[in-house]
Amino acid sequence: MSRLKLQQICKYYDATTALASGDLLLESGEIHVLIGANGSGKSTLCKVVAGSVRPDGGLFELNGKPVTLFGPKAARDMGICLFYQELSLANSLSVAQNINLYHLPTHAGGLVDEAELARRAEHYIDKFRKVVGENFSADTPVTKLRPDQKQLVEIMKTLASEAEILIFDEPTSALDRSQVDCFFSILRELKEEGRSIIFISHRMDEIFDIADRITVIRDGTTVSSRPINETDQATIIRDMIGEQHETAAQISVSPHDQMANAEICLKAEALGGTQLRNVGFSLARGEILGLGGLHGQGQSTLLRTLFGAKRLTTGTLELNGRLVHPASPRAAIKLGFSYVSGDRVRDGVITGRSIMENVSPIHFLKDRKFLAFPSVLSRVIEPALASLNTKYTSLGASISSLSGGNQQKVVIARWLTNPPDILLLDDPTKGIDLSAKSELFALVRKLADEGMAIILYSSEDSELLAHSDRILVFNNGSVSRELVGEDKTRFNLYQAAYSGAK
Amino acid sequence: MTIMQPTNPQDSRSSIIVYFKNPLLVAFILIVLLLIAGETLSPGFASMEQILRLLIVAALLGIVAAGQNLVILGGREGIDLSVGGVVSLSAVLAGNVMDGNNANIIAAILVCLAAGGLVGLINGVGVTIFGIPPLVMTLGMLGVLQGLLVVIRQGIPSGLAAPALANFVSKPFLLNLPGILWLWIAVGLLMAFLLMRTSLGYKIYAIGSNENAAYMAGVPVKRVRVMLFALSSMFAALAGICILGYAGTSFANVGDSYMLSSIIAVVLGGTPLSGGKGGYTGTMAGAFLLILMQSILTTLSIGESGRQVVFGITLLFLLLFYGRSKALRG
Amino acid sequence: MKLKNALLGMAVMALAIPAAQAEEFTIGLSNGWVGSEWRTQMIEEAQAAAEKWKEKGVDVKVVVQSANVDVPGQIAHVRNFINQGVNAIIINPNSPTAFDPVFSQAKEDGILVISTDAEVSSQDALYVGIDQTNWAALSAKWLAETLKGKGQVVAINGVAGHPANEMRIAGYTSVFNQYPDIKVVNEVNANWDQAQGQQAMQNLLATYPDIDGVWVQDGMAAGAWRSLMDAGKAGQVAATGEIRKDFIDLWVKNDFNSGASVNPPGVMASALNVAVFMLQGRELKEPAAAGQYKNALYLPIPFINGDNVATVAKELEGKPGFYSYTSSLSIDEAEAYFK
Amino acid sequence: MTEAHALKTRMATLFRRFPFLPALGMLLLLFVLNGIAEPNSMTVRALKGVASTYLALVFLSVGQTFVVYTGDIDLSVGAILSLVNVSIVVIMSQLGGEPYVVLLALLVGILIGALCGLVNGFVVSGLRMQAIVATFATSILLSGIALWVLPVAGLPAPSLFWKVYGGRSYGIPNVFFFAVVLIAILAVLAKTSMVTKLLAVGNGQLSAYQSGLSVTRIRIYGYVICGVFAALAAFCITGDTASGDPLVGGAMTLSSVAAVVLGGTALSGGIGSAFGSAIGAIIIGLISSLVFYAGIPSEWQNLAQGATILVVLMLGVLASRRINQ
Repeated sequence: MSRLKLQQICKYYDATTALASGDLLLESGEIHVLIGANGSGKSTLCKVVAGSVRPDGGLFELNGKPVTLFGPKAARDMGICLFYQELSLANSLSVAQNINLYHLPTHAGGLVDEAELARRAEHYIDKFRKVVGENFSADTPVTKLRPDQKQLVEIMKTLASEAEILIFDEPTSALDRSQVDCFFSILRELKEEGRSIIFISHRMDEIFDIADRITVIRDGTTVSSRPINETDQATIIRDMIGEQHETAAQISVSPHDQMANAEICLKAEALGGTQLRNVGFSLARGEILGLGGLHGQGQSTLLRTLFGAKRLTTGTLELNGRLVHPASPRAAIKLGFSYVSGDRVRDGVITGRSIMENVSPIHFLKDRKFLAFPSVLSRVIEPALASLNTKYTSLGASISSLSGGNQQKVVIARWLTNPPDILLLDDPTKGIDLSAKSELFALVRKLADEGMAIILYSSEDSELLAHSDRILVFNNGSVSRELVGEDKTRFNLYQAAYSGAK
Repeated sequence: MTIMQPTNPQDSRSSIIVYFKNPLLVAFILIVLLLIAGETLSPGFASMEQILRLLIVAALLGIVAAGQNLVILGGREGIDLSVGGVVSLSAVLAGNVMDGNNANIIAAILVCLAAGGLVGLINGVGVTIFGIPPLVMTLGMLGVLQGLLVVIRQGIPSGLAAPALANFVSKPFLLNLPGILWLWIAVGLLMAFLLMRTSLGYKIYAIGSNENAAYMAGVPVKRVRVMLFALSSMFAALAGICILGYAGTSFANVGDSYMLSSIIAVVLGGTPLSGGKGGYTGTMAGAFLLILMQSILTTLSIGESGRQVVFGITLLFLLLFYGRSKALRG
Repeated sequence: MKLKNALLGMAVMALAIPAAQAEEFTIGLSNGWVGSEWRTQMIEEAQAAAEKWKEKGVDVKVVVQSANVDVPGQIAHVRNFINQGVNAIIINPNSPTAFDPVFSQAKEDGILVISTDAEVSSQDALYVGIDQTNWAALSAKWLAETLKGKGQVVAINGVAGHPANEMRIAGYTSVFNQYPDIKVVNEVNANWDQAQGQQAMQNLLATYPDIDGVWVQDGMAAGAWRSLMDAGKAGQVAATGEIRKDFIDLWVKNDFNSGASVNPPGVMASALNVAVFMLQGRELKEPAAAGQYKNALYLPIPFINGDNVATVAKELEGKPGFYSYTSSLSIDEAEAYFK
Repeated sequence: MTEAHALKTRMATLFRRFPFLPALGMLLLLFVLNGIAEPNSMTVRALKGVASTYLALVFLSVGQTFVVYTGDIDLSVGAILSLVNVSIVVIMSQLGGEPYVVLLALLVGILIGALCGLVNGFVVSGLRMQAIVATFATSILLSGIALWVLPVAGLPAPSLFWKVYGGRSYGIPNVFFFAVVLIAILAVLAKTSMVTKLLAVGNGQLSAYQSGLSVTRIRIYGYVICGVFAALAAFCITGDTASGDPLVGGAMTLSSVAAVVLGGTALSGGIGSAFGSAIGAIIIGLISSLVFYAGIPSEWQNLAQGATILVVLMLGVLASRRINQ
């Protein structure tokens, strides 16, 4: 008898199907990886299990008995706890309060037992003591933590549930290698204790590191479920993308040696700011400059600084031989910069508004348009969307009706209405399915070939190696090594990233 | 995180409900129902003249609500509690400048719009540059405006509306409709054009929906928001001038009742207080709905406590249809 | 303590020095609502009245607290005056009963408390002003007589639950009850807001197209008349009026069939004059014992109707439009109330 | 350099633990200014006056805070206050002023407050209406009921009631005891798990819900606590005014919101302190006294008061932002 059995779970939102037929069998003492392209329904399935999404149909059995959940609280009481991809932390509360939020220890009369609160919190913090980093203690408010620390707190909070079924929806996206290793060793311990774990990640290496079983979901339907030793990467990818996308594998890039004598368009010297130290580089037209290294070493900060969203305190920036100092994204855009973030919800998508409204802002700004007639706008917008192979029903449709990959395409199309000189890509494929990824990189290469200068940061090393002409390896806010030509290997990248890491 | 699927089992059941989720339609249905109810309770209520007179009153509220609508659309808890104060300030200023003389109308309009714009500018700067929550900033501004009114009224003569203004508001102007209704229609067209056919409108919705994404797409978020507050106060000032025409004279507490009713008109019109969606057509319907409701209550002989109880319950009932937040469980 | 000493000192001075020497009193004026010009005028007239005392050799110093406050806020006004050690407090109160405890405190400190415009229940205070019930009764009587005791009447009132409003309702109700053929078909509230009064009238006209009379108070009357004019009924309906110059001018110009009891903003000035005599130690001829709280000294209520409206209009010439027709007890008139 | 840094960190921790410190500073400053402008305003008697006048607003603002913790707002607190005020006065006048009747009336008052809070919580949280408009609607409803209970202001409260409120025990004014009791209640309440949960909901409803908290119920609790405090505020008002008035609370609602902001509580929820709101309420009172004591001419008093409150509100928001950044 399986611990958890899901059959033909479905969930609809108005006209869209989030989940068509989700099946899952979860055993005791198992780490069960759930994988699928973005928008395939993994998260929805997890939320159904954790009670935060109400299914529209299907069978849900816990320990052989059918159950109906009335919310996350009911799920918790039945021993199910979910790590939320978007985190579920109360920012102004302390780490300890967050870890214990569901079961606040109290004295008689409802007063919080501070000592017990701290003791319980320390128990879980201890498990990660070596990797939590600086400025982290039980009474630190969550708002003061770094993204990776927040993610760790969410992990601790999930562990503190001591639930029998633990679900982790992309728990490692902000973590570095050492943090992931620490987390994985804890997961293995939990497995030994007989807990059941569902784990979602887009990182193949992680998946093969931890999984006992892999279930693939495509278009809201479970398509396969195999023990780890009966499958391989190629099989999984085939299952994920279906038959029609046979070619969507990794692209190898021809070396661009001609870059050496190409026209330099951006030159940075001794850039400094919060999380940036003495960064210098030059960028040529038609070049894709990769930023590598462990997560959170200043790559994203550099891109946001160039784009004017973060303050540059020292250093000079020369654009086409002219000193510039972009003080805001608006100023940067006028100078010819553009920026695409992997965090679409925060930086990219204008939530709930139409596709047309999402594509038009840059056109308005650069062409100094005041009037906005849909017929005129669509002449600008449609080609941009078409060049990205974006799938949409109409320009007036809400962007929220699109899948993550298509949403990202819409955001990129925004820039293509008035092509920029420099494209800053800040982990642009985060949470995007494989076929969209390959389309996106093909486009990026095409843009580079047309003369655009591109800086690419990716949290996936293989992407970086495959698609950039040159890689700057970041370490603690500064560039520790530049990898060009034959040096540009996974070995060198790892060596530069890890050896310099503190 | 969802995929499109043209056909699914939900399609057939949802069509009627989708219609009822359209606040504009709900508002119009309610308006018709209320008119029928009014006519039943007191014959003559739904006569053309009475509807016209109610429309005039609704227009006054509607013009104030236009500005309120913009501020609310801009999101980030956008709300303007100072509109009532601006209405009073503008009515009093307009009365003083006009002094019952047609020749001074243009000057009065300019003075009022400038004063309103200035107030809105200060609101906007407080909200954007200093980061004061709009509710707090505009609440504080309301207190300042009330004080300012007392100062302004020291020894300044008159306060009469110019005859042309009074006629414009209440006498038939064109096609048997009073000028104020034409003004309201113009405001409606202007708002529709602004929101749907200009880049500024796109920017307003953008900052209301996802401010950070708008900022990263080069939208001058602060400038737009300051503009919204300035526009809000200017619309309130415009309404103040019209109210002077409606009442014939200016008086200090003329704007008091517009503070919360303008917000309710916006909400009844289907623009949620969270911003980023909705529009002015609904607000126009919402304004009329609110005036209609109050008017029916006035004519009921049930005593003031009864009227308030009925009004409160009706309002709660109407709010059931509008802008309720989504359930936490998806 | 300080105050008692001061009073004692003053008494000694009054005995020792001939009357020509300046007496000195500090009087606190409290007003809890600034929403209408009537209130501003009330304060200004009181201040002017204080100036007049200089000619009589009495130095009356006036301190004013006038702001939009809630009831606790106005109680704080009184406490501030007590702390400052004023000789008398004249208040236009936001509540009839809420000030009982604080007034008794003032009295303990030997401070004279007079309320005006709205009566207070405190036995430690005195009311000097018009009788709001009678004020309403006068205009109701005018309306009933104008209608020859027969017809449909609607009433537009101020804020429901407000004491002055309720007294006025009692006033007109008692009058209309004497005329069996006068029917009050509806009573609505327009919160003393002119625009709301105008809207209310408009709604009433739609519902009761054949009303004969309107009983309406204060600024709302101007609004109601505006609606009557818009509906073309100004000639057919008799309605009570109000006392601002704007309206009086309109009245004269359009020859309204109107009558208005005057609630003069000068009441506070009258109260001030009475207060100074009392501070001088003079005694009232008849102790103030009128009204429901038996502490009122009622002032005469002027009445404006078709006969004298032209005279009133002439008197108001050159005043701002929001200026209310006023009257107050002069110092000599006030003295007539004293032994 | 490091010492300065350590000091800064210590200060930051201090401010985070006691977010009302800036408000407290402002309060002391206002006391000093009032004292300079009018020395008599610093006597025990004058301070008793301040306490008994503003204790009602203090309670009301404290109540409002518990709703604001979750990011909601209650525009009906003034109406609840009025309703409780008239209800208890009517009960006491119907049944006589004996001590047990007074106690009964107080009990009923608390129940009414809690019930009003429940209604608000139900419409805002249960029916998911927008707090600003929904509580405005309930405020109209509740005012209507208050008018029905007591159609006109003026019913006196039994003497026992206001004599206790205005009296002294052991030579110390009773209001000071009430204030101390309030501070004790706030200190205890701040330690309850309920406040942590309210704050968690204020930080993000979805997050709190996903963490397994009963968000709907917690928000309703916030409104109920607020209603109970509004009832306590009504007792203070009844004690200070010794009468019933169906309109007494109307003007106090917005003041309570201002007081909450002055006290360093964010209207967006998730952060703040009820004690700060109590201070904020007194700040509002002291500003209007100061405007008078400073001798500002009457026609300028409103402007001076309005402008000062605006500036102080802005300073309050900026200060609390610095603390929490």
